[in-house]
Amino acid sequence: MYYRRTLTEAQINQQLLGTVLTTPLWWIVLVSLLGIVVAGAVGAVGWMINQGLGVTGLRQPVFWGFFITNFIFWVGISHAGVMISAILRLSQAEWRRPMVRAAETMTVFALMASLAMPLVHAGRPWRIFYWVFPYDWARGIWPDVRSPLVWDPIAITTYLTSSMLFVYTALIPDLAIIRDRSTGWRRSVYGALSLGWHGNPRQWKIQGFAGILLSALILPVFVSVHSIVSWDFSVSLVPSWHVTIFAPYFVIGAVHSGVSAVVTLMIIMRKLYKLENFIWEEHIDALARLLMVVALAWMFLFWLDLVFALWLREEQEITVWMLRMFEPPWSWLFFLFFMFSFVIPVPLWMFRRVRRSFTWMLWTSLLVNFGMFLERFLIIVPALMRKGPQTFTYATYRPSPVEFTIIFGTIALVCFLLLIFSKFFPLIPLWEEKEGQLLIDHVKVGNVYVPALVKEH
Amino acid sequence: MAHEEHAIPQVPTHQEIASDIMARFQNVNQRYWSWVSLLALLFVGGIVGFVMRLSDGFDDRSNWGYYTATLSFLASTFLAMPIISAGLRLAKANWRRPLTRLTENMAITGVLIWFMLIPALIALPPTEGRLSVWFDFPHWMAFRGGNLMVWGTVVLIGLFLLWLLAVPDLAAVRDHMPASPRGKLARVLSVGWTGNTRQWRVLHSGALLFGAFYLLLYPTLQTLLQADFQAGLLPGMKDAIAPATALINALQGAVGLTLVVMYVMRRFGGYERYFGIDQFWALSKPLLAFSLLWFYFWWGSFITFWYGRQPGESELIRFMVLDSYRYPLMVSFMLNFIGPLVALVWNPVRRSIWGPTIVGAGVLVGALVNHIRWYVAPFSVPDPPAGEAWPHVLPEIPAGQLPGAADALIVVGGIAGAVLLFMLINKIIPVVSMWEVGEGLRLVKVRRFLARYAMVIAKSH
Amino acid sequence: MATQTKPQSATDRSTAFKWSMVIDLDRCTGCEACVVACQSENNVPINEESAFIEGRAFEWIRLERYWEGEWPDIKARFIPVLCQHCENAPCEPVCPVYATYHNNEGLNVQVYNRCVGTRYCGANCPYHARQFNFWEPVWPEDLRHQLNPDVTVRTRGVMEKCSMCIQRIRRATRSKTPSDIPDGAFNPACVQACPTSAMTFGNLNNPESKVSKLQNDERRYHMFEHLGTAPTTLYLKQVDTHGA
Amino acid sequence: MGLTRRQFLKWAGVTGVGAVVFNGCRVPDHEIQVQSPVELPEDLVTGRDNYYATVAQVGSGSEGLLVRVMEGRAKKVEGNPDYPLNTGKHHIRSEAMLQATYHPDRIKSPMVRIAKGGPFRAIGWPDALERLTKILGDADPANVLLATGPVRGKLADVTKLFAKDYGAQALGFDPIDQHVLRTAIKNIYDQDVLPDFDIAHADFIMSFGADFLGTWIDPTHYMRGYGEFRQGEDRAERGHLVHVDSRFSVTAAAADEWKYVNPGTEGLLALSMAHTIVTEKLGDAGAARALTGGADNHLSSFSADKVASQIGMSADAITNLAHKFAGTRGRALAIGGGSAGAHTNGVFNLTAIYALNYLVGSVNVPGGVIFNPAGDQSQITGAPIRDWKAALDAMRSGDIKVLLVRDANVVHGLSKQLKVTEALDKLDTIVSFSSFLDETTARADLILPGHTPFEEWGTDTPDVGPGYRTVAFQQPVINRFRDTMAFGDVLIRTASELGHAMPWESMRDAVRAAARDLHSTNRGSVTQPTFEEFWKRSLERGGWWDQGDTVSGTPTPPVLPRAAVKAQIAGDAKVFPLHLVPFEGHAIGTGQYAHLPWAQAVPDPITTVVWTTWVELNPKTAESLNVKQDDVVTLESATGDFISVPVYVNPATPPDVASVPIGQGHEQFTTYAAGRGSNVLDILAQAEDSDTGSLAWASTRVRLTKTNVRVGLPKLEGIEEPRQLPGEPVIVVFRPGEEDDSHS
Ligand SMILES: Nc1nc2c(c(=O)[nH]1)N[C@H]1C(S)=C(S)[C@@H](COP(=O)(O)OP(=O)(O)OC[C@H]3O[C@@H](n4cnc5c(=O)[nH]c(N)nc54)[C@H](O)[C@@H]3O)O[C@H]1N2
Ligand code: SF4
Ligand code: SF4
Ligand code: SF4
Ligand code: SF4
Repeated sequence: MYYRRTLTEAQINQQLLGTVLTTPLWWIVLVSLLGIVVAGAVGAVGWMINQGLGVTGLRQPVFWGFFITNFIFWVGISHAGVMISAILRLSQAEWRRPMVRAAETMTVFALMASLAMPLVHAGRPWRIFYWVFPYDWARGIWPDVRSPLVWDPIAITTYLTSSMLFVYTALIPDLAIIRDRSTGWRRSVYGALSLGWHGNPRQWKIQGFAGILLSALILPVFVSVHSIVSWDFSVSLVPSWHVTIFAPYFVIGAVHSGVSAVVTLMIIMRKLYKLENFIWEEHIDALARLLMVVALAWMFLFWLDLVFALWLREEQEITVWMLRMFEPPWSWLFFLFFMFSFVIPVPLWMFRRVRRSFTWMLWTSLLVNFGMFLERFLIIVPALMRKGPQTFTYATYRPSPVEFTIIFGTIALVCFLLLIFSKFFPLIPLWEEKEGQLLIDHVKVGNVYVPALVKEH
Repeated sequence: MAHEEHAIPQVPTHQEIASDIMARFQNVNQRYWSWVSLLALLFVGGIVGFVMRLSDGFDDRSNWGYYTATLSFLASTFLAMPIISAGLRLAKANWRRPLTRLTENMAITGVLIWFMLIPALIALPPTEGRLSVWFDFPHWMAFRGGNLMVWGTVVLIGLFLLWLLAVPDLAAVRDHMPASPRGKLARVLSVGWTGNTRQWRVLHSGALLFGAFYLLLYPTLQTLLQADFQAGLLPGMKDAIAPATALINALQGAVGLTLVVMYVMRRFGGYERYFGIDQFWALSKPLLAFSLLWFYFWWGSFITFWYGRQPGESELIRFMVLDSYRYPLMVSFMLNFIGPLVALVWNPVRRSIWGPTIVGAGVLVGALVNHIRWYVAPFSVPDPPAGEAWPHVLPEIPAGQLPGAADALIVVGGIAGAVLLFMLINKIIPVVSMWEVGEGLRLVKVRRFLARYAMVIAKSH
Repeated sequence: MATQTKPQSATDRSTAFKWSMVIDLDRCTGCEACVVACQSENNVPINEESAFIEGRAFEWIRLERYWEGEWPDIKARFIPVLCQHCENAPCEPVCPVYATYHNNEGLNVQVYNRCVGTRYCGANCPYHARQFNFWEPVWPEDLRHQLNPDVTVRTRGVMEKCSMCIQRIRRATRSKTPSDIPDGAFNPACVQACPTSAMTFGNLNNPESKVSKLQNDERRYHMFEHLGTAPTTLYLKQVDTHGA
Repeated sequence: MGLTRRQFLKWAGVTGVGAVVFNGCRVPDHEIQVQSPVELPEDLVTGRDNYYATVAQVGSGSEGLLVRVMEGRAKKVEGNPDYPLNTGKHHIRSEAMLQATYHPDRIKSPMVRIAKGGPFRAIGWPDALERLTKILGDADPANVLLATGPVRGKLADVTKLFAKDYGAQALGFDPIDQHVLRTAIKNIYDQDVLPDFDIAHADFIMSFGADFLGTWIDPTHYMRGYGEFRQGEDRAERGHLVHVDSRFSVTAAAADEWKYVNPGTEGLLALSMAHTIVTEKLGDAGAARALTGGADNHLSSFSADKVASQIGMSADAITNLAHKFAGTRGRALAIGGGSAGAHTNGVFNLTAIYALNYLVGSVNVPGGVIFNPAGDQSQITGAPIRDWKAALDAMRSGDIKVLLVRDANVVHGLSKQLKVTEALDKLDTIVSFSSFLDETTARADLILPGHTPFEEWGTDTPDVGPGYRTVAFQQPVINRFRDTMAFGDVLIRTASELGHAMPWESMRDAVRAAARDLHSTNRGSVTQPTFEEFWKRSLERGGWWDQGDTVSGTPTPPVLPRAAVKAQIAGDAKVFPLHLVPFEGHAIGTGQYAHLPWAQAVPDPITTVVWTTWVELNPKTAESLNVKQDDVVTLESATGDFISVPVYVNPATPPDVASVPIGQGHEQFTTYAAGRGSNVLDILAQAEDSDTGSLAWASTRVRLTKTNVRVGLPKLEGIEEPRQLPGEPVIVVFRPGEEDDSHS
């Protein structure tokens, strides 16, 4: 139980700064391997820009494919950060402490990966500024604010900026600790970054306030981001996209995949960085409970989506769903999606043994994200394949090796950046851990000690 | 932490609490009876209104719009109340303890609501040729039977929870006032409760299990309500988010109602000790969240329709948003979204008794208006000529419908009836749970924290 | 939403013209003269065999063939499909850069040098009217001599589609008033080529034009009317007197 | 090697990281140019253009064209609205002719081969002409064969005169010739030129095997009529079309009723209908008497009961058709040709079909068959296969030593079975005047490349005229694009070098001479006081025509045969279960347009397949043979020859038919045609129509064997068989008398 592990501040410093102050061999190997994959993907992007989008599997009418899938996938993952940090912070969930930093950082990197996707997806990415910024002052033509594709960059860059602020604000006390433990140029860099932090009460108060304020401000952004992404679809006329439920459905789905990704990340981190003293079964258990609630809500919305999609009995809507659910290979993907992101993990999580097993949780959380990638894919592609009643133009889509390379590249990129990050900053906030140690207590109820939280009265 | 109190906080004992609650429970005064009589009068008025409607028959469905709106308002506020206690219990929120019973007692209104459902179902056209979640289920009774069953199950689970969670307190009533009729009734209802470990275990797991059931079934009820009574009657209404919006609206209404009831109990019942700032403050947060979600869901559906610009969608926007039901929408927009947002973003407002209460009352009015918009509008859409399928586009946009005298009687009477039932049950089962509050006291300890004292509240798992 | 307006004055361009096409499916034989005429007029890239195998063939106007029935009681039905120049065009509001917009003559216009190639418009066009340059379009050097200098040659990464031969409209209407332009004085390439005269083009704001009169034909219909896109292109139903 | 910045970027692009640096972060340099924001399609300012009228001979069709020319380049082909046959419309093939002119693989100058089989070497025109004169001067004219594609107008005169004066034999070549049709028309109507059909004013059309809306004779002209036949503004009622064919062609698709009959029994069906009409006295009594020689039982062997099973139609259906044809629908018209004439009994079939028009009084009247005046008709038509077999024998025996060839691609257009290349190899010299290196030209020793139609002078007297005298003028709309010379001019020059000068100095001169004749009539569409003005005006109009110059009167019909001539189908039905029905490619024809990308890339209307050869099979047949779409199968005929083609499962193909388009299977003929598909002509049994010796190209049976190869058939339609969704039809059909099923 909680009281098993009480660490001194010195122990906390020592164990959490280990990654920053030393460079193990596995880190170098891993970073190099991931770097190669990323370089491969960058090459693929270059090749694609050089040759044209013909190198993808896209074709009329499947104008959107893997890139947009991947875009939504990463935006989804990015929802973990805020879910864990902001919501759990606001609701004062104690168990958030070891995961906030990693989750927020993952959010930032996932957002970067997702932002890259619409860019490489565009026919003329070098004209991105025409898209995001007003580009022709002489004629006064501005981007068309009616287009969700204009809302997207605004929402995502806002989210990215605020997430980075979020990470940075929470990093300051830890930066000061590193500053105090390093010498030479590192000392000056960390010194500059830590903005003269000395941990006096005024600084703590401002830092705490900033955390709460940012949490509250970021929440609407958090909801808006995936809602806007969902409106890319629902404002269209494409059958099965043009549905009102997409915004909450996407957001909750994003939380599902994002929190699962946090689980995966925590378990891997724990193993790689030997963080057994900080990441406990209880944490994973709490995440799994959260996931169960999220997954149930998500399934409710999915069910509503399906029922109301079919109930108008519109030919085209039914055609799309039939393709999605009953025609191979889509039916296979649908089956996998459904099994992986719901049917297998959720019942398993009902068992305390599973929730508290790092192995089980690693695999189930990975399953969820694999399933959620398929979910996005199945939302996009079959709908475009059966977009309208013109059966004459029905077509299919098979992603090309270039697209696969780029998708794997984004996965490698996020891992790569996380590893690099961990080299310079602790993945678990030291001050959060210390604060947690302070606030924890136990109440004796009958014969057992129940962990308790100090109520700020 | 900003608290300036340096004294050691006092934790009351279980005994203190129990006797205080019991005393209030036993006291049935004049004011109580006058309220009950007034409500009974209004309820009878409602029945008169209902009989007036009955005499017009069911051929013209538009007569039944306000009736259905009342029904759905009750189902969406009173029936959603047990969700608050079940949800908070699942989330192990300790501040819930004083207010769970209040919400559970509301489940008694389910009896009235279920009976009210029957005429509303009769007013619905058969499913043939019309959009319906029952699809082509062969028998025309499908959605009627189905609805009665789902609603009935929800009501029964609510009543069961009400009873189950009241058993220890009923036992206390039994032991306290064995001679009175209420005590005798309590004897029957407390089914030999002695408070042994096994009984407690059954009670706890039963509460969790059936609470979870309620949580799962209630959205189904809202889905049916939206599908059968709203979307199914509106040509072109393809709005998957509607049940979720209705659910949010219901939860919002339930929180609003809880706040208002807590306020009334404080003001007129002397329950200040139980319904304190903690409860108001804590409830104002979900209230704000539900208000934001209310707008978010509404907007999600509006923007989709607006962009779709398909004939069916444009006509519906005109009908429900821009034209016929413009004013009801504006009212509920103000009361269910703008008002709560503007008021509750401020911590001082949230951390007050009056703030959340006023917002909660506004939310209740907004929810009523919203339900009128939601259900009166579709009921005023005429059936297509016999034998023809329902169109996918509104053939014409019906005008907004104002309530007649009978409608007004029904709305007021319906609500009065529900409140009446609540007032009556409060005198059978104490409105504050003695055992749950008492249990909470055991989880609290006072500890020195830094330079002060702090309460430490345990969270078991 | 665009609304139909009548010309206020003969010189007011914004209301003088509203171009429309009417296609009589009962005349069309599926010969595809229109298809090649459009390719030639509008510098539509040559569709190599690979373009068809990849499913990326360019046809601003294409002939769709539908089967009805089984042998021997079988019918093949043809429909020329081009941009419908929807008044309520779903392709327009989704474009982030205004590369596709509605002009004041009722046309859905595509500006190639603005397009960044998001393909959103294409995903949202219910008629599959839009074609995307997945590859850089190439013509052998000699064949470039044939290219129409009035029409931009597109580059890789941009969307294109039927422009209603806007270059012809410009040429024919430049510094002219509507009264100077008799009905049928000029036609888009496809209309001009169509051997059966299945296609008619003209100005809807001229009540005397053929297209205006055909708007009331008993065989009139718009493709996918239920979508509410309000196409300007009108079809006349094919007549089936099967076995009569 | 001077790496430009642009190339550098390309290289950077393929080398990974560099790509992002140069192509991603920075913009490729051609993008740096600031594009004028004012350059909206709205504001485009364009240059000056000119339109020149000319004419194109598209197979048997004749299309008056206006070509838009800017800065000396032909930009667009448009129909000439004045020209009586196509009245402003035009065929894909006319349009695609632009690509012939600017074709990258066009022969760019005269070429000579030093040694047989060696490479070509470019030479100048004086040298080339000198070599030609020498070859012809040295040769015995009797050993020279001048082979051309079908030629009309002044060029035909020049060619014929050249051959006559020089003493060589001239032979026209067309893989599918129209001799059977010409003979039938001669037999039944006593006309030397093909008649016109007044489709626009007919009320009921019965067509046998003639894909007149697709590829037969002059589709653009017929489609002009068809549009009016359906929805003409002055029509009381929509016309009704019945099409009898062994393949589901474009015409079959357009027809109200499509009837499949056993291949080769079309004539039998016509006579059976005639029998019903005559015996039931439904038609013109006088015509009936003439056709039967007055004998009541003359046609009795064709009574519906007797022939129904042979035809593959029920007796009721036959009499029903006869009733409709002779019935109350107004003017009825029978048209026959195509596969109906491509049998060993072709002339019998077509004669019988056209005889039907007599019975309903539709001969030389509005809405019926309209005769064309013979007047200016001058043409070299494709010779029957019988003549070509003889010519090949003569090559082999050494009776022909020199072959002059212009657009007569015998290597591709004659079956492999005739061993054409072997015969050509026996020749001393081959001289080609073609503009492209087709298979025959590739075997030439000397090439004097000709102009394309937009670069040369000529006239056209349409094969099927509009019913009155018509002469079209062909003028160069641009200067020659390559170092070529008009075939006619080469002949005129060479003739004078050889010492028998023609009356004209050039083709232009010849055309002017023809114009002078027309001017002197002082009537018709262009009349001018002076010749120069006449010349200018008629060039502007694209020709001259005289609506007053028509053929009048109705000939007396001949007596019909008493007994049927049966079609001989090659191959035992047990071994070769499928009828092979070849058909002309929609745009590439029998292969003469296969080098034009537009013609190749325009989807076949029925199957939407492009760029290749395929075999159409009924879904049931395909299933029974265990083949699917995209499976490659071999088709083998009784001759033992076979081709490999992918399957297109076509729900409209009759179950015992395999139909294959003609036109692909080129080994040469530019990069666009070479190595594509297969040549179905190679497996046709070389049977002939018994009367004319024309190729009976529809009289072969085949068997089909599945191979293990699958290909992606290039086609426009998507991955599913397009059938309309019941709720949301793309094509709404109006069924008079039924409830309106549109959703408006
Ligand atoms: N150094 C220098 N530069 C100058 C000028 C100068 O005086 N000195 N003058 C400037 C001026 S005023 C001008 S107008 C420009 C002219 O500049 P250009 O437009 O380059 O003119 P040219 O080089 O005379 O001809 C262009 C090409 O057109 C080809 N051509 C000839 N006839 C035809 C035809 O019928 N159709 C087509 N499509 N092509 C044809 C010719 O073979 C030649 O290759 O140069 C400008 N640049
Ligand atoms: S047909 Fe398609 S491209 Fe054309 S205006 Fe309509 S939506 Fe846009
Ligand atoms: S592809 Fe071009 S025109 Fe279409 S939405 Fe994107 S930027 Fe606009
Ligand atoms: S109107 Fe012009 S651009 Fe449009 S399909 Fe016809 S020819 Fe092509
Ligand atoms: S040219 Fe005319 S008849 Fe031919 S396919 Fe096009 S629309 Fe139909």
